[in-house]
Order: sequence, then structure tokens, then C-alpha cells
Amino acid sequence: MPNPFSVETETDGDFAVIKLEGAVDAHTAPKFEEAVEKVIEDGQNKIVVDCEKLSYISSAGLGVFMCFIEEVREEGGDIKICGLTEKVKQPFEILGFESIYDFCADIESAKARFNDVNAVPGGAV
Amino acid sequence: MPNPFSVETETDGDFAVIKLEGAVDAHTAPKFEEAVEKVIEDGQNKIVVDCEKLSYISSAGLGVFMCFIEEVREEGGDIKICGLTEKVKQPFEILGFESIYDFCADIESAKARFNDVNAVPGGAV
Amino acid sequence: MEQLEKKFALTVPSSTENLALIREFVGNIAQQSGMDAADAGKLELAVDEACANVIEHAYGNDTTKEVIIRAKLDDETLSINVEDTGRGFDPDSVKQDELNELVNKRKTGGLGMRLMKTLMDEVRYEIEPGKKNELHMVKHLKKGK
Amino acid sequence: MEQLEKKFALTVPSSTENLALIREFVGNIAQQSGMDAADAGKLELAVDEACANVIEHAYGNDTTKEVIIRAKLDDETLSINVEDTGRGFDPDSVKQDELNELVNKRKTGGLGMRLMKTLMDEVRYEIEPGKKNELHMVKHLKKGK
Ligand SMILES: Nc1ncnc2c1ncn2[C@@H]1O[C@H](COP(=O)(O)OP(=O)(O)O)[C@@H](O)[C@H]1O
Ligand SMILES: Nc1ncnc2c1ncn2[C@@H]1O[C@H](COP(=O)(O)OP(=O)(O)O)[C@@H](O)[C@H]1O
Repeated sequence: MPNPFSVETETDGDFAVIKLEGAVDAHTAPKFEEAVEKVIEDGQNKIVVDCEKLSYISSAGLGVFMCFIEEVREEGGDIKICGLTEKVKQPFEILGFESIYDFCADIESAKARFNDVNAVPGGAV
Repeated sequence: MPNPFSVETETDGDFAVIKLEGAVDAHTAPKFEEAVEKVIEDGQNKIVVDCEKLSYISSAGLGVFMCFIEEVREEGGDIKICGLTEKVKQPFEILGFESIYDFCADIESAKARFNDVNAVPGGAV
Repeated sequence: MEQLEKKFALTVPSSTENLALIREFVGNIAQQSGMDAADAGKLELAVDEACANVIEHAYGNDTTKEVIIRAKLDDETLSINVEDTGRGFDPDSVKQDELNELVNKRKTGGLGMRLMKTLMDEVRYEIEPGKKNELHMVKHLKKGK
Repeated sequence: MEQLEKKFALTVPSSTENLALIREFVGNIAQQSGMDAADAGKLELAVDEACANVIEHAYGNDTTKEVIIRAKLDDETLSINVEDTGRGFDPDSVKQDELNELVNKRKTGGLGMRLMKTLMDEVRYEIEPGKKNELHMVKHLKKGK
């Protein structure tokens, strides 16, 4: 069995860190979506999605990133994506996510990027 | 993917240690059989089969243990089985292997058992 | 709760190379049934033994043949059918030797059917040689999972 | 060397719950084809996208329906067919927006077909709404594996 899906949210001051584990596909993406929605409802907009333990993502999971990014940026926040392994990076790359999203090595560097005004790629704000 | 099958033999003085990894089923059992045959051909009869990394075994794999045990014991040796995890232990137990085979915790204790004349269960020698 | 009957089927070439895929298929359905990992492992083993017998005995390792595994899952039961069109056999006439007899005779086999019967709640063959041979296995699911 | 054509088929209830099983099925066959893990991952993703579309769009999440995945493997080609009997669609009329347009419109979807086309060497639909819709995908295998 591949490792099962889980999503956990940790808040640390200004930041909300959403940790994905296992496979995000059309079956599990709704739980990821709920987690992002909840964080935004709670008034947070500095969101880090930690993909270190993510083993797989399909377009259903990528859609969750797409859905909220504009809203979060309009409020002066961002969704940073960190910890992507080589294997999981592929669909992000094929679809050109680097032109719109900020990819970081790990949670700490993702948090640090929020203070860097030039950090948002694609000028989408 | 489950971890792939492999079999490796290490000789240490009098002892031949055969290390199984992954799944031993009807597809991979012939390679396990070859390894045991080779060791016996090389004149060794103090054989330890290390199952620490064995993730699965079906009757095809159990058959390899059955096939050689008499021959090895007739020559004053034995096949000791060590390192079985709870998960893999089941088929051995269902078929009553403890009445015939000597199960040991690890390689070292298996080797030590060869000096213990009372160690062969079932009195099959 | 909303569980209707779920039906699954897997068809593979008759080769031992496909036993790993068969176990993954069965393991996934076992997980969907709510079984724990130990029970799922038992089911995988029983179906592996059934399919290995078809590959080796019913089809004599002819890899151009097909093995079909069907699974049906509802709230109470997981049933598995293994189908072949091979030579068939009379399951009742198979002598089931004890382990020590097998060992004395230096046999390498003869344990598969015993494992299947021990691991499953029902094991039943329907044999029509060359037409369709079917092995029907049932596992009752624990209530209140 | 001895490779004839190998045929595989998997039938599952039309539910996203079965996408993991579908990926395991495809992943195992990819491994048998001699592909490396990265290419196997691409294949799993393409077939996942295809099946997710059937489950969601062709069958509108009606879990009483069935999705059929067939695979055919020879020395040169791995081809995968995904079959449904759902409502069908006209693939040519699907507008493929760029990522930034989708993001501007706050869309959550619209990427699946693009992924499939990028990941596979051939992607072709045969649509007969309500009868049989077939998605045919091909991956050419690298020579000298
Ligand atoms: N599906 C089958 N088709 C034909 N013969 C079978 C089948 N299953 C079992 N048999 C016969 O029954 C015998 C016992 O089977 P089994 O207990 O599984 O042990 P093994 O397969 O190791 O011989 C086999 O040797 C074979 O002769
Ligand atoms: N198998 C299918 N059956 C019916 N309609 C489909 C199918 N596949 C795709 N479509 C249609 O094409 C559109 C684009 O599909 P796709 O690029 O995979 O994105 P998404 O599924 O995220 O909307 C879908 O929204 C749907 O309208």
C-alpha cells in the first residue's frame, strides 16, 4: 500500500502551514480544498503548503492551488509551495506553475519569502 | 511499488546466510531455490535464512524450505529461519512449520543454535 | 453506509509475473472493505495461491492464456472468483498430505489448497474442463467495522 | 526477448475511491514494460486524469457505473484504453485555457486533458454517447531497454 493521504494544518503566528502527505488525487483533493478554505476563513493569508511527504498529485490537487491564489494575493498574502520532491514536481512543471507560484525549498525559507516583496513570480498580484 | 525481490548469500566460516528481501511468490521462489541449491552444492549445510526484510511469502516459497531440509539434516546440518516479522509469520504458522523448523530471532542466535544439540524441533533428524 | 455492491475485475496474462499485480488488486479491495492489514494479507495470500495454481496447473505455464479475478464487495461479504479455461481437475481427489509427510517425500508443493481453505470462510470449485473452471472464495466481514 | 503481446484489463466501480487502484494497475504494467520510475509515474498520471474525467464528467459521479481500463504491451508500445458508456463529449470543442486565464477565472479544473496530451505520445477519443466512449492512449517504449 502507498502511504495514505493526510492533510494537517499548523498555525505559527502569521503563518498557516498546510502539510500534505500521500496522494492528492480527485478522491482526496476535496480534503485539501477544505483545509485551505478553513485557513482563509480564519483570516489567514500567509499560507505555506508543505509537500515534503506528498507522494503524488493530479490535476484535481493542482486545481486547489489555482482556486485560491488570486483571493489570497488580493488580501496581500500568498500561497507558497515548498518541499516538492523531484517525482511530484513534474505536473507542476508541465503546466507552468513556476510562472505563477513561488516554490521554496522548505517551510522556513517559504516563511522568509513572505518578507521579500519581489518574491511573487508572474506579477500576478 | 512494494520493495522488489532479492536474494543474497553471505558465507561466514561454517555458516551460509541467505538473505531474502521483498516478496517470495511462485515468480521469485525459483531464485530462492537456486540460492539454497548453490549453497548445498558448495558443501555447506549450516544454513540460516534471514527473513528480516521478507515482506511476503506464499506456498511456493515455503516449498523451498521443505525441499531441502531432510537432505541438509542428513548431513548433520540444518536450515534455521530467522527474523520473521509478524506479518510474514502467518503462513508458516498456519501450516505448522514450527513443528519441523527452528525459528530464531536473528542471524546471531540462529548461528548459536547450531551448537545446541536439542535445538532441532520435531526430532526430524 | 451508502454501500451498494461493488464489483471489480482484473484480467492478466497467465504468468507468475502478474501475481504481484493480483495481490495489489486484492489488497486494495480488502482495504476498501474495512479489513485490517492482517486480514488483507490473508486474503492476498489465498488469492495468490489460487491464481498460482491456475497459472501452473490449469494452464501449464502457457502465458498466452488469461486469468480472470472478479471481486464483489458488500457490507457483509467479500467474494472472489478466479476463472480459467484450462484443463481443470477434481479437487476432491487431491490428497492433502501433512507437512511432515511432504517433507519426508521432499515435496516442494502441496500446501496451496490447504492455505486457501484455512484463510477463507468458503472455498468452492466449479469445474468444466476446457470451458470454464471457477474457484469461488468468500470472506465474511466483521460487523461494526 | 520472448515478449508476445500482453493484455491486461481492470474494471472498477466509477468512483474516485478507485483511482489509487487504477494507478497501481498502470504502475505495475509500466514496470513490466521496462520503463523507469519517472516514466511510469507519467503514465499513472495520464491514466488517472483520463479515469477521473470519466468518473466525474462521463458518469457524473454515478458510482453504479463501471470504468474499464485495458492495457496492451508489446516490445515497442504500451497502449491504454479507457472505456465508459456515459454521456460522451466533443473533445475538439473543449477550450484549453492557459494556466493564468484559469487562475484569473478562479477555475479549479481544466488541466487534465492538457496533462494527458503532454504525457502520452498519442491521445485519441472515439465517442458514441451512451453506447461506448473510448479514450485511446499510446506510449512508445524506448528501444534497447
Ligand atoms: N486450478 C487448478 N487446476 C488444475 N489443477 C489444480 C488446480 N489447483 C490445484 N490443482 C491440483 O491440485 C494439486 C494440489 O494443489 P496445491 O495444494 O495448491 O499444491 P501445489 O500447487 O503446490 O501442488 C496440484 O498439484 C494440482 O495437481
Ligand atoms: N470522459 C469525458 N466525458 C465527458 N466529458 C469530458 C470527459 N473528459 C473531459 N470532458 C470535458 O472536458 C472538460 C475539460 O477536461 P479536463 O481538461 O480534464 O479538465 P477538468 O476535468 O478539470 O474540467 C471537462 O470539464 C469536461 O467538460
